[in-house]
Amino acid sequence: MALDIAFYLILAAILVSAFAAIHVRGHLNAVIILSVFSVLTTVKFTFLQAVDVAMAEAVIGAGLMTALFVTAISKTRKRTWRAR
Amino acid sequence: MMQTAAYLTAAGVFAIGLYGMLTQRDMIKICISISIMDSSFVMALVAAAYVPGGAAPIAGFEALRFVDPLPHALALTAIVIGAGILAIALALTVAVYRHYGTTDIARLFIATREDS
Amino acid sequence: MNHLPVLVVVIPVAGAFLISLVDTVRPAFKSTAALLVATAHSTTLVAAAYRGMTGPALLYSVGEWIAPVGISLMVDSFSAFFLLLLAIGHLASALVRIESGDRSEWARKSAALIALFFAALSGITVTADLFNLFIFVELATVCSIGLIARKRHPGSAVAGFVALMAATISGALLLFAVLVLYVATGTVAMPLVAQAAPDLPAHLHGMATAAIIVSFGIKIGLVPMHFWQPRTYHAAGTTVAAILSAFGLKIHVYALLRLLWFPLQAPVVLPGVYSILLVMGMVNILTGHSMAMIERNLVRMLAFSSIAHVGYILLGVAAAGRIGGSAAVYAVAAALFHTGMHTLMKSALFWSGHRLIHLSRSSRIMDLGGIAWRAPGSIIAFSLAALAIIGIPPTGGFASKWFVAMAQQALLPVLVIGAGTVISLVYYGRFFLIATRRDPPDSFPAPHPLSLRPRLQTAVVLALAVAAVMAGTRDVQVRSLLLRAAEGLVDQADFVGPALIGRGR
Amino acid sequence: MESPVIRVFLTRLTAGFLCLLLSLGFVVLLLDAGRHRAQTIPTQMEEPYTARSVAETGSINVVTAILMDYRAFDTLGEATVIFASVAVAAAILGKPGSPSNRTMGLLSRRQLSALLPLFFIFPLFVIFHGHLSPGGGFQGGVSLAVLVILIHVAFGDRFGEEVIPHRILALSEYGAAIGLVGIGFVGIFQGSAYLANVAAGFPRGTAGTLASGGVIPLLNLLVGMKVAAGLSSIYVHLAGHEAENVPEKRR
Repeated sequence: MALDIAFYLILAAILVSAFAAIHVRGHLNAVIILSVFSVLTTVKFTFLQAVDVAMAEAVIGAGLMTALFVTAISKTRKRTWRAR
Repeated sequence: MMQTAAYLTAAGVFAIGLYGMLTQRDMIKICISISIMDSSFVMALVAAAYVPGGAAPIAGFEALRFVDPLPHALALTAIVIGAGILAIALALTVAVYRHYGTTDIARLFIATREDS
Repeated sequence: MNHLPVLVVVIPVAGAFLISLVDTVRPAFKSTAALLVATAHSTTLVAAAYRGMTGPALLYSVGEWIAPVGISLMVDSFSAFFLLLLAIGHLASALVRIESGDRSEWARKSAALIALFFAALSGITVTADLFNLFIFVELATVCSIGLIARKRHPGSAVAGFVALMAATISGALLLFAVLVLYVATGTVAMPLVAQAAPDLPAHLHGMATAAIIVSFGIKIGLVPMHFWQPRTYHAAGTTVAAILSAFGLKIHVYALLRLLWFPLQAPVVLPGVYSILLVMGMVNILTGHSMAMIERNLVRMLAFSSIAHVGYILLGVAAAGRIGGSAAVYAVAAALFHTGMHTLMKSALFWSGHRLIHLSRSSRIMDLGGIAWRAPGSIIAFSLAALAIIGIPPTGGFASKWFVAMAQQALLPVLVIGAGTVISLVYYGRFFLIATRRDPPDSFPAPHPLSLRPRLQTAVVLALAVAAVMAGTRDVQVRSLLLRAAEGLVDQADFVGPALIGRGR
Repeated sequence: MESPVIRVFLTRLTAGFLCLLLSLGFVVLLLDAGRHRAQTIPTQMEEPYTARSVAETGSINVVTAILMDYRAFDTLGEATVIFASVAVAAAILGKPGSPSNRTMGLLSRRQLSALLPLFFIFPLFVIFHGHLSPGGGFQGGVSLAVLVILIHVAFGDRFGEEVIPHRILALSEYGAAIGLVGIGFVGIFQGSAYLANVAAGFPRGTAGTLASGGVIPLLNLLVGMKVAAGLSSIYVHLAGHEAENVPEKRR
């Protein structure tokens, strides 16, 4: 039963983090929230017995996509840090 | 019950992603929305596969029932395809910023109208 | 087992990998490799189409796993017709795209991307599995975005992004339809879904159909969803726009028809959908032609004309769905005839337009004044194709429009077709008059330094245009081919039968 | 009366409402579809795969059996999508330019260089045990790509370019892709179908051991290599993209 409650809490957290990822100000914040969203999704998938999908979501959503997003964001900002 | 809740979450996530894609003007934010929308379909596939009391589809487990493995395979494929498309979207964003110095899609429409 | 159905997909995929490898190791041989791959693929396509046209439907189980667990591929006479179009397309676009000396990253990748694009289109045509169809649709999307968004042209990245957004929504709807059908029937194999489709609850069936129509409607430019197409074609440039419009669009039309008739069983279960398609077809014709008339840019004009001609195809299809029975075969044959004709005409128009635009370095119609005297071969091809696409009597374009009009039961669609013909006469005629103006401006700008091979290109374009014209006079030979293809769509026994035999395993 | 703020707010409200309505419709449809299936198909028939995959393919992980054997053609298509998106990203962004030399701090670099060999154990395990435990070529390949990105981020792009040159990445991607397509032809030459596994004479082995599942481990390895090389070269293109000619005024 406690497991069920945890599952529903995670579902709520997924919705909240998805909403926040779109509405939060600042690109980097949004991407960090997006990776939190991915991690929560991973946990949800393990609850639903989808272990392979959970692993893929963890690696792609939280790992690879975050890296690509951060790189893209660093390329689309005005050159403050690039003055090397 | 768990399945219904999972479907509802997937639908909510899909609504948020679609809403973001339609209303955001910033290309990075649109990319984020696309990513969220993609994962909503993965969630729906996984929810469709769920069987109450089913075990993960690994034949080594001793269980009476297993969850349906086919949607898991489809979901994996969908995740990877989504990642590929998202990478292209990011590449396009970076290329656009290089030429126009902005990632605001409404401004870009105005800027590219002069070309035609 | 006959391996042609899978070779049709695998050969260009392997070819694309090989082209990339050759390009990295020995860049000089890239064009040769691309041409070889195109020739091999076209040969395979023609062989598969021949088998599909003459014999019973070819069924192929990848990995020897039959329908419920594995993926089946199928070639019947209907898909054989589209395989023929693809055979023309891959060879012609490889010939047109032989370049001299462009070393940019886009030019390096485009040969592999074109091969992959045609691989994806062949995959869409042969697959008999819903999820596999989704994968190939996405592959086609990725390749087309790569072809659109080239580096030289800054606006094209924006157009590519818009196309990507449209494609995302379209892909989401297709995936949703596949998901609903899977949850409802427990399978993604088309033959088994087709078996279960008549028993589906009406609202499930209707919503899955609607999702599929909207999804492919975005791809083929049904009118409320066409917003991204002219911008995209303009940004893509004429060479790529020809590939997207003449071949990519047709295969998505094929996928829509195949899904409506075969897994969804729409003529039996949901005949009302064809009335909607009829209205959409008429709206497409009127909108496309009138937008093309007020357009001042050659490429965008041709893009809007494509939108209009999707309407003609839909009119034929809608008539087929509404009549049913043996008369439906004639209506589908008319729609297929127009599909084939539009493929020839539009690729000829775009590719001959390429030479004109290349010479004057502008795609505005006003800047093309007097250009005809500098590229006589191209303007002859352009005019021939334009005559066909307007529908002047002896040409193939006239014959196909005539058959589509004959298939209609009501007067209104016929009137719309007539109005469309008049409007297109106006705008193509106007372009012709401007292009052949007697007083060309004193100095054209110097042509773009990176040049395709003009003679080869003109020859290809002339061949396509002459084929489009001649098809009207070779009526008898063409008709038997088209009727055989249309039977493949309407009598699905051909398609369902072999798939169900293997089911017991 | 109508200020633009209110108008924007109302538009967004309508859009949000429509999206919500659409997605709720989706839920209703999916639930109805599930109910329909429960009525028409007996529950025993629901899982064609779980009961037979060990006997037919020798793979304990049923999802891997589906991905790499029953529906291997999907996997080929998916690997091709990755290949195409790498090509597209390269076409859009151009050749990777001069690599930057920004690195992490000295302390984290020291720690990473000690730990990095350990990090490679996980993806390799996932790839080689794809038919035995959760995971497979895709997951392992992506985590390898993430490790390559980590090397680039931690030790600077120049170092990353020296350790794993971009040309090698591209070549190994093409090689793995050609291998993936080529393995399919073994089935044809053995008189079976394309991408056939046991039917083409690959040894099934004892289920549960590392060398089982016929061609599945090999496919896992090739897919992993292909995905790792492809995704990390997307990163290299994205990171090496030069942003120098951004116009100053046009924002």
